[in-house]
Amino acid sequence: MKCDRQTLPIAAIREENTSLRTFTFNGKLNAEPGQFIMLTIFSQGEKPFSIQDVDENSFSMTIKNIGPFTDRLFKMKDGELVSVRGPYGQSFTRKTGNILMVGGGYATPPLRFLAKKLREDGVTRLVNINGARTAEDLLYVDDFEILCHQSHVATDDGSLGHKGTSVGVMENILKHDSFDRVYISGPEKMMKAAVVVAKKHALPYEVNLERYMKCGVGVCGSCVMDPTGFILCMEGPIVDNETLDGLDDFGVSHRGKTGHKITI
Amino acid sequence: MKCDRQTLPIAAIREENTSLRTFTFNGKLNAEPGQFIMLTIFSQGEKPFSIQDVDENSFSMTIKNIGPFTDRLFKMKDGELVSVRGPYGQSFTRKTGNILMVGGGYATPPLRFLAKKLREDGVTRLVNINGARTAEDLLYVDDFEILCHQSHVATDDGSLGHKGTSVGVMENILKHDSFDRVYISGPEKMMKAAVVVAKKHALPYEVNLERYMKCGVGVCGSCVMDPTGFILCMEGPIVDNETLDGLDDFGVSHRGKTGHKITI
Amino acid sequence: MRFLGKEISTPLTLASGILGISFSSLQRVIRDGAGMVTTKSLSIEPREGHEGPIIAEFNGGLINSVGLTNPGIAEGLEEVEKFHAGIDGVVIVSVFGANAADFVQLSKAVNDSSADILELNLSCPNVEDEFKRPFALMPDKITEIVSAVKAVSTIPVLAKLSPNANDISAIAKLTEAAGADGLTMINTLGHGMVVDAVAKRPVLRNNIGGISGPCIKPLAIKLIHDAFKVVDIPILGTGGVSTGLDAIEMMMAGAGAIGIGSAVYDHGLEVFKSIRDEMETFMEVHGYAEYSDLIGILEEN
Amino acid sequence: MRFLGKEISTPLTLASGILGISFSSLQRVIRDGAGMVTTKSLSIEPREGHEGPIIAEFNGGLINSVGLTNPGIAEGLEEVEKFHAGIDGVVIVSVFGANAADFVQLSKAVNDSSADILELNLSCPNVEDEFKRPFALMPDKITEIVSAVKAVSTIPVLAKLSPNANDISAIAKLTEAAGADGLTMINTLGHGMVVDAVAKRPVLRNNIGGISGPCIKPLAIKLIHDAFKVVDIPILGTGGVSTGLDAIEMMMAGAGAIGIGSAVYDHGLEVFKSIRDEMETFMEVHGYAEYSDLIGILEEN
Ligand SMILES: Cc1cc2nc3c(=O)[nH]c(=O)nc-3n(C[C@H](O)[C@H](O)[C@H](O)COP(=O)(O)OP(=O)(O)OC[C@H]3O[C@@H](n4cnc5c(N)ncnc54)[C@H](O)[C@@H]3O)c2cc1C
Ligand SMILES: Cc1cc2nc3c(=O)[nH]c(=O)nc-3n(C[C@H](O)[C@H](O)[C@H](O)COP(=O)(O)OP(=O)(O)OC[C@H]3O[C@@H](n4cnc5c(N)ncnc54)[C@H](O)[C@@H]3O)c2cc1C
Ligand SMILES: Cc1cc2nc3c(=O)[nH]c(=O)nc-3n(C[C@H](O)[C@H](O)[C@H](O)COP(=O)(O)O)c2cc1C
Ligand SMILES: Cc1cc2nc3c(=O)[nH]c(=O)nc-3n(C[C@H](O)[C@H](O)[C@H](O)COP(=O)(O)O)c2cc1C
Ligand code: FES
Ligand code: FES
Repeated sequence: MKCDRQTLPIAAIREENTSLRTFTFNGKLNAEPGQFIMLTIFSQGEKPFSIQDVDENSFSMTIKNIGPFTDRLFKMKDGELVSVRGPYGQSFTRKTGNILMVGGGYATPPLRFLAKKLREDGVTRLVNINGARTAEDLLYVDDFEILCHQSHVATDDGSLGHKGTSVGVMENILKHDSFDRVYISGPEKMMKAAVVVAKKHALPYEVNLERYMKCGVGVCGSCVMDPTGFILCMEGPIVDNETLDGLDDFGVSHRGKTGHKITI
Repeated sequence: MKCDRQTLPIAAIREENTSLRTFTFNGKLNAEPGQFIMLTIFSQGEKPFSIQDVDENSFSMTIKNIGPFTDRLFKMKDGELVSVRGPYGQSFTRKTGNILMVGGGYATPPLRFLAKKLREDGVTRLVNINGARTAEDLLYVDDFEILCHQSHVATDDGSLGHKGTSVGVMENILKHDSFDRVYISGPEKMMKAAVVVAKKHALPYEVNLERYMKCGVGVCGSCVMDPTGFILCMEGPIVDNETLDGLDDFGVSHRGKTGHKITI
Repeated sequence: MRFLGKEISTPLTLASGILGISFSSLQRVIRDGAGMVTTKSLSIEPREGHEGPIIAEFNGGLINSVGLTNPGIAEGLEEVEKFHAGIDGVVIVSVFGANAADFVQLSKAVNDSSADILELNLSCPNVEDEFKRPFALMPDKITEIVSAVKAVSTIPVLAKLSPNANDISAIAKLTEAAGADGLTMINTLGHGMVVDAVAKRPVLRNNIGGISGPCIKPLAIKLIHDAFKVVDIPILGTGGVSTGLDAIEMMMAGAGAIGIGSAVYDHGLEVFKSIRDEMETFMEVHGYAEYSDLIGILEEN
Repeated sequence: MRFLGKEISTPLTLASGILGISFSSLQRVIRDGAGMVTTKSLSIEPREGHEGPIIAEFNGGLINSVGLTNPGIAEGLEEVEKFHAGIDGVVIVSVFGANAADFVQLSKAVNDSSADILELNLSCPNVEDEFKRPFALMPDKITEIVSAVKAVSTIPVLAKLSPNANDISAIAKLTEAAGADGLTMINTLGHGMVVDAVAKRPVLRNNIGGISGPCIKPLAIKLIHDAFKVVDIPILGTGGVSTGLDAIEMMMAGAGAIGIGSAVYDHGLEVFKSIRDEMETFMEVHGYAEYSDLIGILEEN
């Protein structure tokens, strides 16, 4: 059953920074990096979140307080019940070899999960670039340090690491280094820029897209992308280079709550 | 699904005698001797019938023209559609060893099927007693001749074989011969008599009971026997000695179309 | 726990129409773990019901057109006497008639027997050709029949309602106002047709039948919850229960006891024990001490 | 074959509310094997619909409370234009309003677009809090809306009916009499509640939702057959179809084409091809040359 639910108390809440918290639940989730779950707060609503870690008997998401739903979540305490369904969607392919990851802002959670899995798989070399506006906004700096063979940091204001974007760092690295594949997860504009760079270096890539999702299971049409009718919640959110080439909406437009089209 | 149906044309009709015909259908039925099917004639009704033979791709029942349903069936021709669900119920246990079968009238079909199976199983010795009112009423005389190591015939009027009942023959045989088990299928009074004989010789037995059956799947309650609430369509129609001892209704009463109790 | 004043060991109840013709089946179901058993619906005169096939399966449930086969009230009540002679257990006697006078006559007979509870089947969809629309869809008929029966019955009276009612809250309220001591909800959903494509015909001899089984559970729960919000009398929740979780959900929605019908077809009589065990496990894990702690605790979002 | 004058390659039709917001999904469903596609129901103004969860599963089907999320008629029809610019295929535009005037305004807009067929959603159970009872349960409302729309529509008009109607034959007849060119039957069954026992709450944010999927098939087939017997206009049969045999049964009962909704959830868009293949195999084995040979050939017992 695609909509099977687990209703669980919040097991732990970790403050990552002022606007981001990691919520952990004790429950089994058979998920791969890049997949997401639909999280219900009773009497409030339901929203999609990427999985940032899965252990034998627990899983967790890192969530940004950005609006009514997440605000309500941030007011909740250990032990309060929420409900989770999923995991949904397609994950990053788990390739070994020479791997680059480029992440930005609060979209880095699936890359953290991916890094862990790739290390388990025995990846040859894993290089990560972690970007955010300020040092304070950076996620998982220590985790990536441990999980990756090389870990770069970029901040818009230069408060930590390279001053500039993660895509800037990506460009620099690719000048003298080569990879088998790059995994990209960040704001859509940043991903668009990263894709241009990857293309220039003929580097196969996978991106992690976000669209408004109501059902998560390919029924409501909210997340569908033009002109191919790609159903992001089921066939994404991880999209490879070939598929992405067919999605004119990428970096251009998405759909809002009523299904109306909005230019990004 | 318990009520899965096969809708099939009648493949062949064989006249056994003036009132009995064997109807064959080309279809798969995974049945054991003693089990029955529910046969539907469209716009007419549905009735239970024992399986008298099953081959790789066909199965057949031998049916007596006794009332509106069977009369309608006897008017049907090759190629006309009926519908069958089942097989239902518990079969005779398939024991090897030294086996006796006692049959009477139009209740012999399951014994014919059983004989075939027991031979396939390599039964040590199979002795059959086949009884009916007259020679004309006897079923499968040649078949039993071939299938059994020894085959006896009894008719009430002595028109073939022993003059008297199959139970009479059974008594005679048991005077000088012994068996591991006896399978009994016939009119209830005859079975009652056969059971008395079997008990006298401490011979384990299984009988084939009939009750009014509407659903065949343990729901309508029509076939239930007192006082244990034994559900004949599911837990029978083959009943062993131990269970039969608990069924006060045996040989005494059954239920009619409305569920009312009728003394036999 | 108690239901309509009767002490019962579990809220699980055999629904009307399943096996319940003979004292022996009813006793067996009690032995197999039910807290109460309901007889097949009894009429004044014996009824043969419809020709077979009377039952068909589909993906999600059953349709049936038994057509209220029963041996008549006199013989039916003899079975109830035999039942009570042999076992301790609560029997609900279901009756149905063509009009209020029939119901009164039947109710008197039931009151003269050892029956514990009387259930008025106002909602069988399988005899519409004969009796027109089920009474449970006609407010004035419900009021007429229930109040007439209440005038003669000293044992508690359950009124069995139909899921086809368009405004169940109104129906539940007026049934309570007419004096019903409890509601049985729901009867089968009318009507479904299961087709045999090879034969180009409906499978049931009667063409159409009432729908039951897992697929009607969300409908039953919704209707039970609606009724629970507006009445104070207990509800015998029935419709699609086949697991302990189903039963718990239905009790949370407002059922004071749980009827089990089609699950007997799907899983056999063992289903009473398995549902009971699953309920107990859930209650232990989630800290519910008594069955009655579950009733109506559902909070809407 | 033809449906409402349109040549279609298969009778299989995407039902309203499934994916049908954008031209790209609609085109994709045509490429995936549908003969026609229905848009999500469009209203004059955009609607956000209900908060999530909007969908829940149970043993036998789905309940949903999408609540008619849509970007409004203007943007919806832009998608229809884009659809037709890129592919050959029949689009049914579904609309719904709060009254006859809304429906007329919407119908005019649809007539000014390249839409092939207009569908009036008179039967959504998910907005009852907002719009009271579905129009499809109120004979006078059906007559009013359908005849008003027919006065302004030159493209064929389908009226979508509710399974909650107590007398579908009467409803079907009066809908035909009001001028409808065809019937879409059935919308989701109202209402079901799926409970989360751990949370002691309904799963849907909106508490209740419309029931769809395999479990409503026998109900849909019965209602379609009832309507088929009394009207001469074609029926877009919808409700629980997920296999070729389901589709054939429904066509035999009287459907002239087949809507597919929940099966997309259960089996993905490949379901259109698999249903078509299964239908073709059945037709070959049993000697039916054309889809149209199946329509209404069911004989009652
Ligand atoms: C596949 C996927 C994975 C995601 N993973 C994460 C994650 O790991 N961490 C995280 O913090 N956020 C994640 N998001 C975004 C998250 O769903 C939104 O932040 C959240 O829904 C905001 O809800 P709100 O009521 O707090 O804010 P609102 O005020 O309702 O919305 C704020 C913004 O959040 C986005 N949003 C709102 N509702 C949805 C929705 N139903 N679907 C998609 N986007 C929505 C929109 O961009 C909107 O402008 C993910 C989204 C998707 C589609
Ligand atoms: C398990 C079982 C196996 C059977 N196997 C065979 C068989 O192999 N060959 C055969 O000819 N007959 C068999 N019968 C009996 C057969 O079902 C009836 O002969 C048939 O139903 C008669 O229907 P009718 O309308 O022709 O006659 P009716 O006039 O309706 O009935 C004649 C008699 O048949 C019996 N009968 C009728 N309906 C039923 C019913 N629904 N269930 C049980 N008995 C019924 C009753 O004894 C009745 O008095 C079997 C019955 C059962 C229960
Ligand atoms: C085969 C069958 C026979 C039934 N007969 C009766 C009946 O005689 N009287 C009655 O009130 N309900 C009857 N019902 C309805 C059930 O009591 C019950 O209300 C309904 O089936 C829903 O419950 P379920 O989903 O657990 O089966 C019958 C149901 C079935 C399946
Ligand atoms: C998620 C979902 C959304 C729906 N939205 C609409 C809608 O907007 N308009 C409409 O007329 N019907 C809507 N329906 C009803 C379907 O079109 C269809 O009539 C019903 O689901 C029965 O068909 P099915 O069993 O194949 O799903 C919706 C159904 C589902 C499951
Ligand atoms: S979120 Fe509903 S189709 Fe993707
Ligand atoms: S025939 Fe219905 S219970 Fe046995």
